[in-house]
Amino acid sequence: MLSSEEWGIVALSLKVSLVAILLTLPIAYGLAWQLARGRFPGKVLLDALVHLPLVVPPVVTGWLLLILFGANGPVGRWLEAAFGITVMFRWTGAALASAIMALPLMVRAMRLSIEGVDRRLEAAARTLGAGPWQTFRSVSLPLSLPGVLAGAVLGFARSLGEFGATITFVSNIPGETRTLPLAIYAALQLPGGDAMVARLAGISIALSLLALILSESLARRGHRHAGGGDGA
Amino acid sequence: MLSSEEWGIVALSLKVSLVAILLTLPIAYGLAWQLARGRFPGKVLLDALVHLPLVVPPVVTGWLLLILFGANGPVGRWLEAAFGITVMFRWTGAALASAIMALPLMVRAMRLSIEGVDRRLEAAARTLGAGPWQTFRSVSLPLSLPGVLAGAVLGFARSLGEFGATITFVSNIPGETRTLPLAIYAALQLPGGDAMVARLAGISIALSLLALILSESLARRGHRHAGGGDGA
Amino acid sequence: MALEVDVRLIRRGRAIAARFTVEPAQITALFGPSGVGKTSVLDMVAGLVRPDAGRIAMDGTVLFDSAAGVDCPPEHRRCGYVFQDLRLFPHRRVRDNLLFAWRRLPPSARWMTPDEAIGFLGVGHLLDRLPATLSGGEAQRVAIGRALLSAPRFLALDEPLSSLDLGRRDGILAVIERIRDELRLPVLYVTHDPAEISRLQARVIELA
Amino acid sequence: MALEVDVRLIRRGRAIAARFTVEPAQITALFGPSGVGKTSVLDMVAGLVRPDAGRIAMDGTVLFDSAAGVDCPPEHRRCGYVFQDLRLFPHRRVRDNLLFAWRRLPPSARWMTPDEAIGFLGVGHLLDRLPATLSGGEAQRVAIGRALLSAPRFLALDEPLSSLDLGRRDGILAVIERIRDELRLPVLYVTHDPAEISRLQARVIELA
Amino acid sequence: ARAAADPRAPIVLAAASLQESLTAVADAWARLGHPRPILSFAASSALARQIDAGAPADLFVSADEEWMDYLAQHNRLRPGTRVSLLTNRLVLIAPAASRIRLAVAPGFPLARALGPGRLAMADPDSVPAGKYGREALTALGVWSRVERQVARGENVRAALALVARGEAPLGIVFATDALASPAVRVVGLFPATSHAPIRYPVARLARSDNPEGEAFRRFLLSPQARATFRRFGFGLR
Ligand SMILES: Nc1ncnc2c1ncn2[C@@H]1O[C@H](COP(=O)(O)OP(=O)(O)OP(=O)(O)O)[C@@H](O)[C@H]1O
Ligand SMILES: Nc1ncnc2c1ncn2[C@@H]1O[C@H](COP(=O)(O)OP(=O)(O)OP(=O)(O)O)[C@@H](O)[C@H]1O
Ligand code: MOO
Ligand SMILES: [Mg+2]
Ligand SMILES: [Mg+2]
Repeated sequence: MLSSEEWGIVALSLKVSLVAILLTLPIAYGLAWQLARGRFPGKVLLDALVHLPLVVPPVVTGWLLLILFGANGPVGRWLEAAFGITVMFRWTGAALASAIMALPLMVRAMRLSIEGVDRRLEAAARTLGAGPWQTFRSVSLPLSLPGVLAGAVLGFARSLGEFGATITFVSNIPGETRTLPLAIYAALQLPGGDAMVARLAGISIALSLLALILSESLARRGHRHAGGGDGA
Repeated sequence: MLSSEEWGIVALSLKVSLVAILLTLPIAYGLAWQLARGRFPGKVLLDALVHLPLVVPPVVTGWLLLILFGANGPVGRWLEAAFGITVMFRWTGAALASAIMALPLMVRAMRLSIEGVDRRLEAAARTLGAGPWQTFRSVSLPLSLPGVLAGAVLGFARSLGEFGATITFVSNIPGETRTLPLAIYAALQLPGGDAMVARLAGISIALSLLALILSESLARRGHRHAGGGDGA
Repeated sequence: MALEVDVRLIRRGRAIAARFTVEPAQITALFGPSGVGKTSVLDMVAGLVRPDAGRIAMDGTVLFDSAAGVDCPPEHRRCGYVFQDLRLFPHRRVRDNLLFAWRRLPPSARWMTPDEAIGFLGVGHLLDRLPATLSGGEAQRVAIGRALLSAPRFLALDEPLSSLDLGRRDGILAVIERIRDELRLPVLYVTHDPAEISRLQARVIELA
Repeated sequence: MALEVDVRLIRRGRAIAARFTVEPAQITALFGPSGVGKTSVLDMVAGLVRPDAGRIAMDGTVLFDSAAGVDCPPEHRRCGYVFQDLRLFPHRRVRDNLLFAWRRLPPSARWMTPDEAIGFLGVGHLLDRLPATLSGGEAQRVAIGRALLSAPRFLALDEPLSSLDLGRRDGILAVIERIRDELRLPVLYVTHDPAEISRLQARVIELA
Repeated sequence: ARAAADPRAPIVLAAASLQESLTAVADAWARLGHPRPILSFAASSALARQIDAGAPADLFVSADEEWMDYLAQHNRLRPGTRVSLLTNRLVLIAPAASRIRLAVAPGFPLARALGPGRLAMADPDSVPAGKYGREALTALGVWSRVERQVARGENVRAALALVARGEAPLGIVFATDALASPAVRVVGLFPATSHAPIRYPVARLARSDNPEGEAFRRFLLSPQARATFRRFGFGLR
């Protein structure tokens, strides 16, 4: 089936995307919550900031990451000095780039679901002795789960396809940052590379199909519980 | 403020994104509806197909568009012969690329909202004499409007930032296909281009901010009506 | 204008079956303990739930017949249904909820004016409100008005007065009686209140 | 264990004001036409709506005092609230709705077992269901059970029996009476039914 | 029908590394009273694929011969119009502030000079600048020692940016790229014998029906245009 090199690329892509999404999930939810419920000055600004990686072309995002997180960038220098962490030219950098590109999609989906949560149910939980945090955990969060799931799927897919920011930020290093899109891109540059492009594109399509089927079956389980949509 | 060349780029970007989103909106809604409500064989496949432009790197999408819609491609040849339409190297091609890249985001957001529509309300409309189409128009569609809006915003933002598929499909032609991201990319290639990059990036950020503020104020108007979230 | 009902349905292993005819100008009360299937019968009559078997006919026209394969969609049954869970359209103001069906009707089909409905329901001060801001009884009155203004050929009222005070109840019952007597419509009525049943001189169908 | 209530609120230009004390082992019925503000008073007592001014105290502890700036959050008021619109958690099965508060309580605070509640409410066969599949009366009984199993220090019941048949009503009223008498809790009760009021020997507070 | 007095601007597709120089040449052409050519810069590969798909353009300037051969095989070029236009050299660069001294010669200690750092270059598998770079390092016998440290840029300018920002201590780019950036310093020039000659061919496309395309192609070969290219560091054929 797959050559060992292709397996390596697939494994790396999955690792990068999974880490990116899992780390971003709570942050995205927090942002979505603030945007849906919060009332604070500068909310529109935060909203714009979250959407930025979507509007600005990926290459520019990669360039900004380079400036910030590079060994000579302010954040990069600090990370290195404080924790000994380097993201530059590392798969962690690829995950960072993917995460930032996926963030706006995740936040939007989650926000949509949070806005759909019936606040009367939260009030009911409070009268039943659940504090704000318990109410969140037992009512608000599960009722907004469809959005979390949709956000995770979108984010994961976006991560799997992320190219511009990654190659600009962490370059294309086989075994370290060469994810599927970067490998496909490289193949596209070869005059006779069409067969390899088709093959690698096929792999990424298969991966996303698997992810989708998985998420759909998760959703089907979750959705029966979410009520609202299930009339008599 | 802006030079006349920059105005031209901004106007082109807006034209491309607006046309892309307006044309895609009904298609995206139809797909979202089918995915949310439909029960047919191959639904997962359709779902995967819709997500494809998200997973596959943009350059590959552009390459596929090139193969299909190029003057030598099957669709391109047919469009040319039947309607005298060429999309290659035209702003219409850029809009097509943007539309396809934005589609998955729009469909997901809309689907999330459609799944949240209380079907008991649709049943109520039916007993009040509204046929399936009228019920859709007066109940289902307005109740899923938050998703339409979120989808349109996401899609528009994604369109404004679209780069990889566009440059691969319709190249970087000033005045015709050179949208903001392509202009930024060109500036990035110039060693002294940082100032111009910053300026153009600033413009695209400002544009997206405007779009966001607009959509938020639209949403605020729409949301008061959408109920659900507004408890006692 | 008689409404003939003969339906059977298995729901969660529980058999729901009913067979009766509501004559014109007659009120038939469905009576029975909670969960016995009263709402399910109304849903079947209105065309929202498909019976496993049976036949429903209004004034000779067959609305549903499992044997003949007839199943008239709800929008053609002209059933004025007040839902137990109200189902007001949350995105439309009270006025638009009330006029939802009325606006679509040809003037000749209408048999009640909005003003009349707004008057006896006492919802004039609520017209610009969204349903989320209504009290329980206010919402119930709007639901009644919406159903009556759809100019139905028969009524299905599912505990329509459950959250209303006695004064209001009286006024609305009087209107229902007038509709029954003047328009000679068949009325299906679900209630747990024997007082309502005797006041309406309803024939009681006991479900079990 | 008396519940002292003195609240004022302007809602949509309508002034809602109430001042009364519910003594332990006493049922106070809030009575008045639809939209007068009964639910709003319960919401204020439960801590869900903030009064414009006033004071609420339970057994000497101040729950709300606009002058002193005290506003105890709802989760600390221990009010067993049966909502007019039920508000069952749609994503949780009946069992989990019933035990929502109960599971969190220290055993010493509990004063009713799930089995007891399930028994007199007759919801044993519904435990694995999701709320969307319940009939109106079934959902209402689950809402009552959920509130009672939260071991409240006082009850706020908003038309809790409106969709129940007389048999069920009787059983549940008996339990409420037992709770009143044995646990000596103050009970705030909203109803439109004079029969319930006299059966419960309730003191009537008429809102207008 | 178009009057001869109303010529259309030709569309020119060109490799990204020609961005500054070709723009200057087009400006000069426009100053002579011709419609200003429409220039579209991208990776040679992307452009070649567009041409293969039927792009309605007039000229193609590629950064290597391979893609031009590819198009010739697919009959996308107008016979007799292909000319090798420019040449370039390959250089080893370091950030302007770097003190690295290194003579580019067979077996030179590139790996030691890099230390733990990365060698920035365009993708050696696909992008022309990278392919030449690998060929040169292989010829000099150091490729196997630095191969694992290569940071592959999407194009040669991306590699340039990595060195200019100090993220990579060394990089390999075209001489013209190094000249364009004040933030880098040329450490050494690769011997012309260490890699195949770097040539930029130009050709008119088979689909081109705009005589201005041919006129501009001829202008590219004129002494005036050649002087401009030379100013940007290109060699001439
Ligand atoms: N969320 C809200 N926003 C604004 N006004 C409200 C809201 N909820 C209720 N009201 C208004 O406040 C007033 C009191 O409502 P409340 O629900 O307390 O009445 P009620 O006495 O419980 O009536 P019912 O017997 O019909 O349930 C009514 O005029 C109602 O329309
Ligand atoms: N959507 C549904 N899915 C599955 N079962 C349902 C659904 N709705 C109702 N049921 C079940 O069908 C039976 C009949 O319900 P129905 O709502 O008709 O009762 P009802 O007589 O109207 O009761 P109530 O007086 O409590 O409203 C009940 O056992 C109920 O749990
Ligand atoms: O095609 Mo290039 O000019 O080596 O990036
Ligand atoms: Mg019922
Ligand atoms: Mg009320």
